[in-house]
Formats: sequence, C-alpha cells, structure tokens
Amino acid sequence: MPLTRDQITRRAAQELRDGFYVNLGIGMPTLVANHVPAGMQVWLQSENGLLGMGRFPYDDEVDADLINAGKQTVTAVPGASFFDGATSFAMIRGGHIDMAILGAMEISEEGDIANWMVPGKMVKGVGGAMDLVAGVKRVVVTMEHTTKKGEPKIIKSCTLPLTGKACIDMIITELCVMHMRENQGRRRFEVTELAPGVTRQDVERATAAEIWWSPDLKAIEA
Amino acid sequence: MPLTRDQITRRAAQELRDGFYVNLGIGMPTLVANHVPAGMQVWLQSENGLLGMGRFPYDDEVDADLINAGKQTVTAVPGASFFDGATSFAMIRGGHIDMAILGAMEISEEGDIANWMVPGKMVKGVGGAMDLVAGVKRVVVTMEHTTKKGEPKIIKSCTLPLTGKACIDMIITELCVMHMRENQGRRRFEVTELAPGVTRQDVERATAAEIWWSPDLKAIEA
Amino acid sequence: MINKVYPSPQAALDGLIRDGITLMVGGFGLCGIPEKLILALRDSGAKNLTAISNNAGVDDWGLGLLLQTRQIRKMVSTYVGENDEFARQFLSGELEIEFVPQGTFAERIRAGGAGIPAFFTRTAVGTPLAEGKEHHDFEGHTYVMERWLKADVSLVKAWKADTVGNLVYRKTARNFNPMMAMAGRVTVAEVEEIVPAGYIDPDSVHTPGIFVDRIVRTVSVKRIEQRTTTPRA
Amino acid sequence: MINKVYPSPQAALDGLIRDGITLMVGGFGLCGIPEKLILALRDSGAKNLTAISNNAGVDDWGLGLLLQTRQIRKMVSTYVGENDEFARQFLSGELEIEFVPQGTFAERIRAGGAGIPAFFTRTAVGTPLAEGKEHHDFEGHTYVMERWLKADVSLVKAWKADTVGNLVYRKTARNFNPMMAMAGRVTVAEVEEIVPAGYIDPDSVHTPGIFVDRIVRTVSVKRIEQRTTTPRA
Repeated sequence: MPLTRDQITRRAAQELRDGFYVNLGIGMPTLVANHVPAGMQVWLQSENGLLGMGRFPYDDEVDADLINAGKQTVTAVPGASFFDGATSFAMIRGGHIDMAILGAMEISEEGDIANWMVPGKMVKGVGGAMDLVAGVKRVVVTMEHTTKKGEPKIIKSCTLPLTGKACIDMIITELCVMHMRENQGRRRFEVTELAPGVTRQDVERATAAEIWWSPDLKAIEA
Repeated sequence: MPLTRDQITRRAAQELRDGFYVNLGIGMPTLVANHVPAGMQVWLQSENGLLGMGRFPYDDEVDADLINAGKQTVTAVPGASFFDGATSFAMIRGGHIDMAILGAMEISEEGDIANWMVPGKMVKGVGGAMDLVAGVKRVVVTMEHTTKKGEPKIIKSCTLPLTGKACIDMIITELCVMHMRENQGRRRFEVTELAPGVTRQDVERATAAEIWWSPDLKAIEA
Repeated sequence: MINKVYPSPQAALDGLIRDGITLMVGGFGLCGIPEKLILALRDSGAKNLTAISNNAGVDDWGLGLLLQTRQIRKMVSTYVGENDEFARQFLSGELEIEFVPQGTFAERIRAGGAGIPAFFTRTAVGTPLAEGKEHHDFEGHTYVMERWLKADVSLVKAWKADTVGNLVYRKTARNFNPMMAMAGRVTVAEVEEIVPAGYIDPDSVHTPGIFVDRIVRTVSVKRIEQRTTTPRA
Repeated sequence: MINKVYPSPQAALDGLIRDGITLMVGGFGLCGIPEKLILALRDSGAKNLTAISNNAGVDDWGLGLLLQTRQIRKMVSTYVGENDEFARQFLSGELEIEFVPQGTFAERIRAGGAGIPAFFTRTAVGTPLAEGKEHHDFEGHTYVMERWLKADVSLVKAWKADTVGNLVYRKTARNFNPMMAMAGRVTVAEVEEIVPAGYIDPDSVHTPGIFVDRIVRTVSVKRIEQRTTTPRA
C-alpha cells in the first residue's frame, strides 16, 4: 500500500540526526517536524531569519514579528537566534545547513529539480529554493511519485525551468525511497526501499527515468 | 613660519563637518581628534570594530577588550557601536565614511599614495590603509612636506610600492594646503593656502611634482 | 548637532522622493515593513518607481498600496504570490519584474552597501535566472556572477533607535532591513521607540548609526498574513 | 543530545589538529584572541601549519608562541609589526607570508563562510597586492577579484556562549571572530562564561550556534599591547 503523506514525512524524519540544522520547505516537508524522534535535538532554520523554530504559538503568544518562511506565526525554542537575510543565506549557501527537505514538480534522472514555475502560468517567484538546493549539504525531496493526472514526475530530463542542477540526493514518495548514486561517472537514483505491497513494476510504471535497483531492496518502515 | 604638527592637525580639523564619520590614521592624524570644534559631533571610526571612539580611559577604566586600530586602550562615547571586521570594512569600502585623515611617505602629482612599505626594509603589512584610500569619500593626508633628509615627498610618480592610485583629495603639510583638481582631464594638486611666512618658492623647492596655484591663494589659519 | 529624528513619516521623506527613483523597502511578507513610510510614499504621488523588496505586500497593505495607485514601474523581488493586483499588472505588462533567488537578493543588497560590485554564487547556475550572466569556474564548480543592488532611498523598519541612528530589530522583523539600510544613498528608518544616545548597549546594536540618515517613530499596525496557532490543550 | 561543551582547551582540540592544516585564529593584536586554545595548539606539537590571523601576536603571547616553536609555515595576515621572532623567520625565508589588506581579509573570510568563492573590490587596485589577479571593470571603475578563505579549523574567542553554541562577543574583542567562526570546517570557541540554552536573548546573538562546533570555558589573561590612559584631572 502506498504511503500516506504522514508516512512519507515520517520516513523523511528518519534521515535526521541529533544536532542537525535543517530547513523544511513549505507544504508536505513542514510535517517532518512532527516526527523528530524523542531525545533528538534538530534545529529548524527558517530562511527569513530564525534558527530554532518551534511550534505554532498559542493564541495569546501570537507575535506579528515572529513568522517563518511560509509567513506563518511561529515560536522560537530556547537557544534560538534571529539574524538578517544575508546571514541566513550565508548559512545556506555556505553549506552549514545539514539537510533541506523540499517538494518538487519534476526531478530528472541526474538529480536536477524543477519546483518554481510553470510556463504560461503566473510566476510567483523562486523565494529561497534555488539557494537551498545549491547550498545545503544534503537535499531530500518528499513528494507524490506522479502528478494529479498520474504522469511521472521523475523523468529523463526536466521539461519545466530548473531550480537547480544535479542537486537532489534522495527522494521519498508514496511508492519508494531513492538515493542518488554515482557509478563510473554516471549518476542515477537507486531505489533502496519499497512501500509495503508496492512492486518494482509499480515504481517503474510511475517513473519515466532510468533508475537503478539496490541489490539489497528493503521495505519502508514508517 | 612652517606649521607645527599641532597646527597641521588643527588645520585638518577645519575639514570636519557636523555629523561626519571619520577614520583617523595612526600617528599625526590621531591628533586631529583634539581639535574637533566645540558643539560639533564627529564620529570616529576605528576599523577594528568601533564607531564612536572616545578619549583614552582613566586608569581604572582600562579594558583590554576595548582598543583602537593602533591597539591603544580607548573608550566609547554614548551612541557608540561595536561590530565585526566585515561590517567595519563595509562602512569603509562602501563609501559610508565621510573622511579619512592619513599619513603618507610619498604622494604622486596625480594623487597616488605610498605609505606601507619600503623595499629592502622589513615589511610589516598594510593593515586597513588600502581599504581606506580606496573606499572613503574624501581622503586627506597630513604629513611633513619632505623626508627627514629634506627630500620631496610630493613627486611626479611614486617610487615606493603604492597603497592606492589617484585617491588623495587633499594634502596638509607644514608649508601649505593642496587640493586635487581636475582640469581638462588632467589631475594635479592646487595650492590654495600657504603657512604664514612661507613663500611660493619654498613650496616649489620642497615639491618635485607639477602643482597648480590657486588664483585666490590664502594664508593658513590654524 | 545633526538631528536625525523627524516628526512624521511625511517629514522624514521630505526632499527625497522623485519620479523614477529606486527604493529599497524592508520586510518579509508583511513582517518588518516600514508601513507608515510606505503610506507617505504613496501620498507623495511619485511615479515610475523601482521597488527592491522581497515581496509586494498584499492588495491593501504594504507595497500593494503603491501597486493600486500604479506608482511602481518595476519590482526586484524574490516572491510575489499574495497580491491579485500585482498579478493583473504583471500579466498585462504594465509592471516589470526581476525575480532574484532570495539568498542572491540578500547578498546583492549587502554587496551594494559594502562596495562590492559583483560576487559569485552557485545559486541559480543552470536555471533561467542565471542565463545571460557571466560564469566562472572555481575549484571544479561553476558559479554565476551577480551584481550589487543599490537604492536612491532605503525605507527600513526597526524596533528601537537611538537619536544618533543606531537600530535594533525585533525577532524576524529584522529580515532584509539591515542590508537595505547599508545600501541606500539615503536611509530612512521607521521605529517603534526612540531612546537617547547611550541607551542601547553598543554590543547589541544591529545597524550602526552611520547607515541611517533619518528616523521617525510611528505606531505600528503589524498585520499578520498567516495566523497559525496551536490550540491550548 | 550533542554536547558542544568541552572540559579543557586540550579536549576541545582533540582529533582536530594535524600537521599541515590551515587554521584561522581570531583577534586584533592581542585583543579577542583564543589565548588558551593557542597554548593547546602549541602543546599539540603540530607542524607546518598555515595560520590565517590578522596579526602574529607578540614574541611571548598569542601566535608568537607558535612562531617560537616554528610550528607555523605560512601566515595570511594584514599586519605583523610587533614580533621580533616573526621578523627573523620572515627575513630568513623560514616563514612564508601572504599580506592582505584588512578589509579584503575580513571579506575573504566572510566569503569563505558564506559560500562565495570570489568577489570584486577596488581595494589594492594598482598596488603590488593586486598584481597577477583578475581585474574587471564595473560602471567605469576597475576592481580586482579576490578569493574566499577557508580553514580546516577556526579558533575563536567570545565573551559568552550558551550550551548550543550561540556566541556573544564583548566590545572590540569581536573583530574577526564572527567571520572566522563561519569559515572553519570545524570551529572551536573559547569563552569566559557558558550559560544554558535560552539564557541569551535571541535578538542579541552575534554568532548563531550553527557556526560553532565546540566550546570551552577558560579564564582569560587579556594582555594589553598599548596601555594608553588619560590622567584624572
């Protein structure tokens, strides 16, 4: 059975390590914060200038001066810090953020990502996405394996304008987990885990890119 | 009679304006701080990370964490701020400092300056001098007109390695005041004021560069 | 002595605003925007403005107000999603927009304030936003050259100022305000409190007074775009 | 949970120091130097070190101690006047030095921390320090391209830390420490006080904990190079 969104983000949370500094994208990635294992300290960075983002505030704690990159009111945990945008992106561009978890519209078989514009539709801008995929040590994508119309999102090469080239390290979908591998100069995603009941054929049908299969294929535990 | 060092720096202080942000070099320029006109607020920047440098501390105020760029213990005035070196030189390089007053070993007739190394002698480094002459809005040099051996320091072109090219706006020596002027694409220093009793010939004898003479030559009041 | 404190937003902008100038306006969404200075800018009637600001406000607040009055000709922004009037003017071609990745946006503004005309970044390499720009390889990676951004006038929002222009920001209302204060030929700061010089700890100053020319105290509205809360158990 | 607090300078450097590595060491003169970490570095016996530091200490304090023991092969500095042993090794060719203008020095370190491999500055154009470097014209002026600086290990000095690595500096002891904290692959901070997380106002943090890997509390000596005073009237 394919994973739920909650299970996808639960699986993504297994990638976290104690003391990690992490940036979570808007939408599904935000949910990863709900699954940080107990006893583990993970520092959430919000690129508008906060390291140590906490839960949403209680009604009487709401502060217009304290928001996240999605413009939602949030809180700050003990040990948090505020800083300006130049410092925030020095953290991101300078490789200090251990992991970013983002959504995607398309991913190419070499790890390019497109997630900021659809030609012909109103372009709203790119925000911090290009900086995150270019700068963060490890970029993980959580997404549905196919579009709402059932078309593959993992494809030979992106048809949408890119957000970044060869920058995605891992993909987690409702069907499987894939890791970017390099072998003899070629880079492809290798499927390492399958959702319970999902078959190799299910993944191949939903994917329009060359992918590799791990000899040690496991079931996703999430 | 040629000016004393005190008079040179007193004349330099007349270039200050209310609200100016100023960086004073080590040595004679430091003395300019003693001549800020009463009622005028001048902010002294010390490039090691202090805006609003005050007098030397009383004995019981001495603080090893509060020094100026000459490594002397100083104080901070009300309204001062501390910052890091990148911010300090953003002020300097970004053109936010209104005036720098510096010493020089040689100045060329086009306003090049050399004040950091003598070939064959131990080179101690350049500190912030190259940044100051390249970035500050107006660079004023206070110096003796000639070397201790009586050789001109204002010369056709510098013989010593440069600190900066075409960056000096004004020179104040014991003999005269000179301003850089541009006329039909040529840049030369124009003598605008003479020290009391000093003649045009005195200045010309002590100078080995083409200079211009103001039609409105005045006596230095200092 | 120079007086940096002005009695009203109108007075604080007096003599600074002309048709066709470039402004930087602080804020992330509606958080940390110089709200009353934006109103005064609208009331100035100046046209053909270029606005460098992370976002474009909403229809009836922030820079959205200047879109309503068609005073803005061009925006340099990272994301502009929350504004119907923006979309209409953009799609009709009335409004020009330059999209910049947010980190590049922050760094270009800092560069403008710090006297750095260009720098290199990996951000946007291989994407449409790097097309037509100079590229350079360093240590086996390709980088794109990005240019500084500067403004005729920067409008910033801070929490507290002293009378000589030192600023302290509050929480995430800091965002792009400190860099913009550095990159304006003239910088005007809207603040919630003004204290005498010496009343801000010099170690806690966020923006030294050298970067701030004018200060005005206002009472902030602080609209919230996404009020999200946790229910009390 | 990750513990960033180490019991001694020796422990704080454990596993980090090897022959031939590049270190950044904070401080301006003897102000704001990580004095006990420098002693621990000396005691490590590591050789052929490259030290990126504004100055070289004095003969018997600061980095001067590592010159005495000839552990430094190369220095990247802006000014090194106060050190006889330095002069001797430099003139004899034992010690290599790269002089950098101080603003370029600060910016190159910041660039290293911020992921910017190169930037342009007018500083040093036309001087020996720009020779052999790429130049580029922007808006009618010539600029020189300067490269980032990074370190295997950065040793910084702060006043106060919390247990998760946030740092606050004191007065002009801040100097190059914040940028160096950003530019080290591993950053070790020597501090005068360590407080629990949450005890530093998040608006007043100078260096966010993300840039700091290890912290050690020491009792500072704080030697003064130029004790200058005003006599009490």
